[in-house]
Amino acid sequence: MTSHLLSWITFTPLLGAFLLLCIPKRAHNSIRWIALATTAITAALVGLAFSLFRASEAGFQLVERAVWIPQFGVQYLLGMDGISFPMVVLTALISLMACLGSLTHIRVKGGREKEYYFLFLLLETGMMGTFLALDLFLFYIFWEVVLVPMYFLIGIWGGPRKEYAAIKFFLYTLAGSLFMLIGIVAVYFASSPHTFDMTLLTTMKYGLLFQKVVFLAFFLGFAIKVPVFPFHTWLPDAHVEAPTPISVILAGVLLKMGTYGFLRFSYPLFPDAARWFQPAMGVLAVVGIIYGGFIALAQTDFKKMVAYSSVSHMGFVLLGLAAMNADGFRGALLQMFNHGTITGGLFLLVGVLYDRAHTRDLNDFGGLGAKMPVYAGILTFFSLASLGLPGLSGFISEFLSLLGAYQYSKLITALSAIGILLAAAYLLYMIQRVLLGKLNPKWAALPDMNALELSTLVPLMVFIVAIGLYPKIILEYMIPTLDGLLGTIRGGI
Amino acid sequence: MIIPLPHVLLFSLALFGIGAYGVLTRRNIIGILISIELMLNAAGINLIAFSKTTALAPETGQIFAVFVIAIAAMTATVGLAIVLALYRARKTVFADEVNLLKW
Amino acid sequence: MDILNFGIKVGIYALMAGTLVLAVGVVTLRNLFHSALCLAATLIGTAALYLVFHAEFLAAVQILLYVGAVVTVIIFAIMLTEHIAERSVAQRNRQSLPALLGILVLIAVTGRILLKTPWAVNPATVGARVTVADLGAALMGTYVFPFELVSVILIAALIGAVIVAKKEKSS
Amino acid sequence: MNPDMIYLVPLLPFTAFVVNILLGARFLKHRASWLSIATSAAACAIALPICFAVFKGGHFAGEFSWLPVGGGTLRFGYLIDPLSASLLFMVTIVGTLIQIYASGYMAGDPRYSRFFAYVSLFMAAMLTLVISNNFILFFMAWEIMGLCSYLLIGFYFERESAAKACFKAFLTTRVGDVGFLIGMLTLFTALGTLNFSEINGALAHGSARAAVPASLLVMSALFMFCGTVGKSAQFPLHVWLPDAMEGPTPVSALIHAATMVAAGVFLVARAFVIFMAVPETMPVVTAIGCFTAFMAAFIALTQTDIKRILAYSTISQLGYMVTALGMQGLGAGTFHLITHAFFKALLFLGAGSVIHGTHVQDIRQMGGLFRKMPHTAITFIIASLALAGIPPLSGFWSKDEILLTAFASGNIVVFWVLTLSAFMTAFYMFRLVFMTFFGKARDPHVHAHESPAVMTLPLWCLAIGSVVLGFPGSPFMHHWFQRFLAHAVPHPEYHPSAFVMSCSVIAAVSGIALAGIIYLKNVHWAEAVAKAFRPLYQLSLNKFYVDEIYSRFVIRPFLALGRVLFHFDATVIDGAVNGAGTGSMWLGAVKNWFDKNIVDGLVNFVGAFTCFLNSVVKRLQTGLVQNYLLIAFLGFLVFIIRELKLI
Repeated sequence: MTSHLLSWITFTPLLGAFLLLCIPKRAHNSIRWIALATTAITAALVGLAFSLFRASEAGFQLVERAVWIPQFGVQYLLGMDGISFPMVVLTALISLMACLGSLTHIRVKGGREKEYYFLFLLLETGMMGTFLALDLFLFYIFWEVVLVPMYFLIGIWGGPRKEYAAIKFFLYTLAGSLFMLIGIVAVYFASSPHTFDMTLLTTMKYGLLFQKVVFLAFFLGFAIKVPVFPFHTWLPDAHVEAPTPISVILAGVLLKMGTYGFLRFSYPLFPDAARWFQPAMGVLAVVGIIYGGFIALAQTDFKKMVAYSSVSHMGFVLLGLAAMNADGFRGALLQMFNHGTITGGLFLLVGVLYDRAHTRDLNDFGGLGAKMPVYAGILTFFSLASLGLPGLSGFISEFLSLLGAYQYSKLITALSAIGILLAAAYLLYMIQRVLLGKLNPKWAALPDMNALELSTLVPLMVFIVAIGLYPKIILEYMIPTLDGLLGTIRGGI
Repeated sequence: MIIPLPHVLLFSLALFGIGAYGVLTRRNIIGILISIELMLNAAGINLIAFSKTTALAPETGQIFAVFVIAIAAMTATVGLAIVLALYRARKTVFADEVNLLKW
Repeated sequence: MDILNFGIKVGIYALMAGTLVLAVGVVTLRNLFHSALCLAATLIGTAALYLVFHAEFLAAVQILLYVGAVVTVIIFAIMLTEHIAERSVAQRNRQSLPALLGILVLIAVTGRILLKTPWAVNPATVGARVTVADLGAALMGTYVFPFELVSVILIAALIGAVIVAKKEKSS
Repeated sequence: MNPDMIYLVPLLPFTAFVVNILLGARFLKHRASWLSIATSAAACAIALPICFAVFKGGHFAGEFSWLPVGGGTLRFGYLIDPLSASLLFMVTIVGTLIQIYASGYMAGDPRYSRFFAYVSLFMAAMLTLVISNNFILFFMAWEIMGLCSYLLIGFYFERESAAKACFKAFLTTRVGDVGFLIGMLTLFTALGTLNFSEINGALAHGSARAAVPASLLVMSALFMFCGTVGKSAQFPLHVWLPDAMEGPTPVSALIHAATMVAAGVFLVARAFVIFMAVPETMPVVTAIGCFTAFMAAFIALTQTDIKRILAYSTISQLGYMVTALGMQGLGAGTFHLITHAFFKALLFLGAGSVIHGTHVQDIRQMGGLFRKMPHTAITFIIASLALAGIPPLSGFWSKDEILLTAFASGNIVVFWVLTLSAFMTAFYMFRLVFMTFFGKARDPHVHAHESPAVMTLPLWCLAIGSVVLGFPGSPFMHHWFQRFLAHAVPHPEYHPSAFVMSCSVIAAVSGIALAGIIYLKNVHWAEAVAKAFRPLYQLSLNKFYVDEIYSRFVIRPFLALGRVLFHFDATVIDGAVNGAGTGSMWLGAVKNWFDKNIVDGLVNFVGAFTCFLNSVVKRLQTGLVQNYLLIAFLGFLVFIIRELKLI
């Protein structure tokens, strides 16, 4: 099993999905248990990978290689390094939590559980594959595999405007990935011998103009996924309409695929272009941070507020990437992980409230702190983590991003710091409207959180506190690879 | 043979023609069935006539005439069952009122 | 002898003519009950013709089966549906003229062929007498397969008729 | 004694926090306070020997690796030097006393255990801040204190005013914190370290200092000072502190008087070497501190809420400290910080006792409480005298030190402004005292009673502290405290001046006398003055209109900007996306028309022609079985006629 561990991690959800197809539609309990067990087994396999992964090494580990389409040099090539490892852990964790969250939520939404969990598990395979694939062709396939189940998950189980949101999400992302496909093909033909193999492609050099053009093509694909400022409008719609567990996946994992793409492909393949685009990325990052923050401030819809806060927080990832130094990269990668846990948790909390009150209008709540003390405590916890309270994980990554960015540009950093202020403003404003003040008598009968809901949030909280208090536990897995990447980029000077 | 074979054949031909005319013109399905019986009889007469004159084995024609009678009985029973079913469903026994099978 | 022969011949021709007249009545009478009666008479006429050809067994079968069973069934059916077949209702459809013309052409054409064809009459056959025993041996011997087939078809027809005619469960 | 034991000092209250927040509501209930007090007392017991060791000249430090940054790592640890020892001493004692008091004050509150959980977390954070050896840990603790402040101000969150106040407090201090963060980043960029001793090492000597770009240092010093402005409620970020009085009174005493707000001053003291390295930043500090001291005292003159008066008084006194630090008076500022912590905590606790006894907060409803609440009244008056600066109470010595610093360093304007503020301080404090404890009871509905011993005992303890703590810095002990601090950071010292002392005493006494005349003899001068100087009176009453200015020029524009950007997002950016969609749809429509009319037309023609043929041919399809039979029959006839060549 360990010799093909990464394949197992990638395809265990798919096996579970096919197993689900053999279960009768009405056997709801079996369906739920199989889905849950599959995500749990996948998480356990990731745990096994954790024990095998050697933190101090920079290169790819647990590599699997097989010839797939020899005519085009396409390989089945999986591997894990310090960049993909946190993302795989995050995917397993968030998937497990989202699956737990689905247990009640999808039942409430009224059935079709078999289809739901089938698509859910298919999605997990896609995400795992995206983070593990080292062959550009394979990567593109997994990237697109993610898209389809997501479309259906939003379009079938979503809110009132689900069709619009699903189509928008699909078209947006597809448009981006087409540019990426062009980029991939361009890289293939520019390499000699023609190959899609990442381990070989990074050793090759391309002309600056070629780099710029292809970097831009990749950038469009990734930037839409992140989303970077002008390409972000799919995000609020998709988030608001998607069912809670899918919002969690969307925010927790899918957004990271974009920034992961930057680290995995754009930077090592086109280091010169990356430096050329550095100012632009910095500016986009800071615009995203401030812009997202301001818009989040104006929201009255709880979920939309969290969605726009994602735009702002992902800006910090981009900021760290734009810094192109050790601190920036560490901050960016850590922020990717932390944003997944924190915003995932926030979406789960929105879902908890929505399941009870059937509204997300912030102005409609008030005084829930007295009625639901556990919920209030956990919501405050996640909000504080999101606004970057020291001692919780969000602070570390934002600090590292800012520290990195400061060495690149003082102005950009100072402006980004306004984003921290805005985060505090919109999150506390939310808390004030939801938890504090007089209790709206409408909500006098709301029950507090149950054990299942707690079980989806407590593991995330453990990660948040652990990383917040002692970030080395996860940073030491990232640092060798990131330093190696930095060496690659600098080597091009 | 007391009378020449062609005369018998002409008789059966006439009987067949009369039956065919009935099949083509009777509105009542039972009438059509009756006419079919006539046509089958004509066939039986032919068989007998040939078995008495031109056949190599004299009993062949008679045996097939027996078969024809059996078939005729079946035709009558099944046909009449259909008529009854039709009558129950459509309250009619007229063939030209059963025209669902058209454009 | 000639006179006797002549007389028999005249009788046979008269029988054939009468049978034809009755047959015409079968297809033209307005009252279906009458035409059924005519059919019975026609069938008896045919049976008589069978006797002329020395097919006594067949004549008996004709009368027993046809006249006794089939015609009875037909009369039952007529009675069950009678109030439809009223006098006032037209009993013939609008294609009687083309049908008549067509049939006359058929008779003319086929009759001409019949008359022109040099029939090879087998004298041995003409002289042979077929007994009921011969028929039974042939049925159980040479023709056992068609015989069994017919019996199966008869059973199928019987079951089919019952199913088709059976009253549907009130739906 | 192992100095690493110092880690336990913040860890013990933190344990209390964890236990209380998880188990308190269900299992501990009213026993929650015991745990908090016990851990706090234990921290005190561990900290005090270490403090005394430092007072005798000791110096402790220790650290461990925490966060990998750049090429190296950030190391966390503790640093117990004279500065932190002084604060450690003050925080553990005052904190423990206030918690004892709170166990009585909060008795019967439905969220009793939650209160003590928050207070324990605060204690843990404050103690971490005090003993931390670098700016990152300092900042983390600083932010967690802000969180505790937020949670405790909003403790009675069912009240709209409390909900608004905690939001305002957190956000306002956060503005300063962002500045602090940027300052820290700048400092790290300039020096490559955030460790206090390493910063001292880098900046203490001229040669090393010359290697560091001065512009970065100026930037870092000023940005860090933003943190102080926010946390210590200096102008223009002082607006949150008066509103913070929505919290329970022990919290006001602990967080918003004695410790957390003093952390801002402590930050300047910690970063003193940086300010000293770039002295051009000092006037900014002085100006802000001095203006705050004056403005807050001026506002306090007209306030009527007992806690708000004390809040403005706190702002004013913090202004004194900041001013002192701005004039390089590290000793004076820190000295005032310590003494102020004791008597201001005492004042708040006394006010809490009054509120607890009377259930009102407006001093116009009080009066004649001296008889009914003697312990509270006596300790309150002691603290007021200390604050007003009456010798030989502690406040006199520390305030005198600040005035001396101003006078001797040549900042004459500052000196006179501060003296005027001292006069106003004495006046508003005794206005408060006289209206509350003397005269006749003004509101017959108020039935006052003395608070229980668990509350009055801490009052007396703090009163003793308020009396005696001035002596270590007084000439009687040869300014031991100032010299003690000078061990850590060298800074100028001045000889005592009789002129300064007499000015200070005259200001205090005249302020008290004026208050006595107006509020004991009921002379209606106050109204006359208010009428004569109406604009000034309005200015004071409306707190310099700072809140209104913020509301109009900061908050509303921000919210409006948010809405405008949201609109922009929905119409322009999303509109562009939807426009692209609509464009393709339009293109689709054109193509659709072509398809429908040209391409489809051809297809449709074929179809229509077929239909036409059909309409002709279909007539054969009568559905009449006899019809078909006839046709078949006729066809058969034709066939045989043709086949037999009959025609």
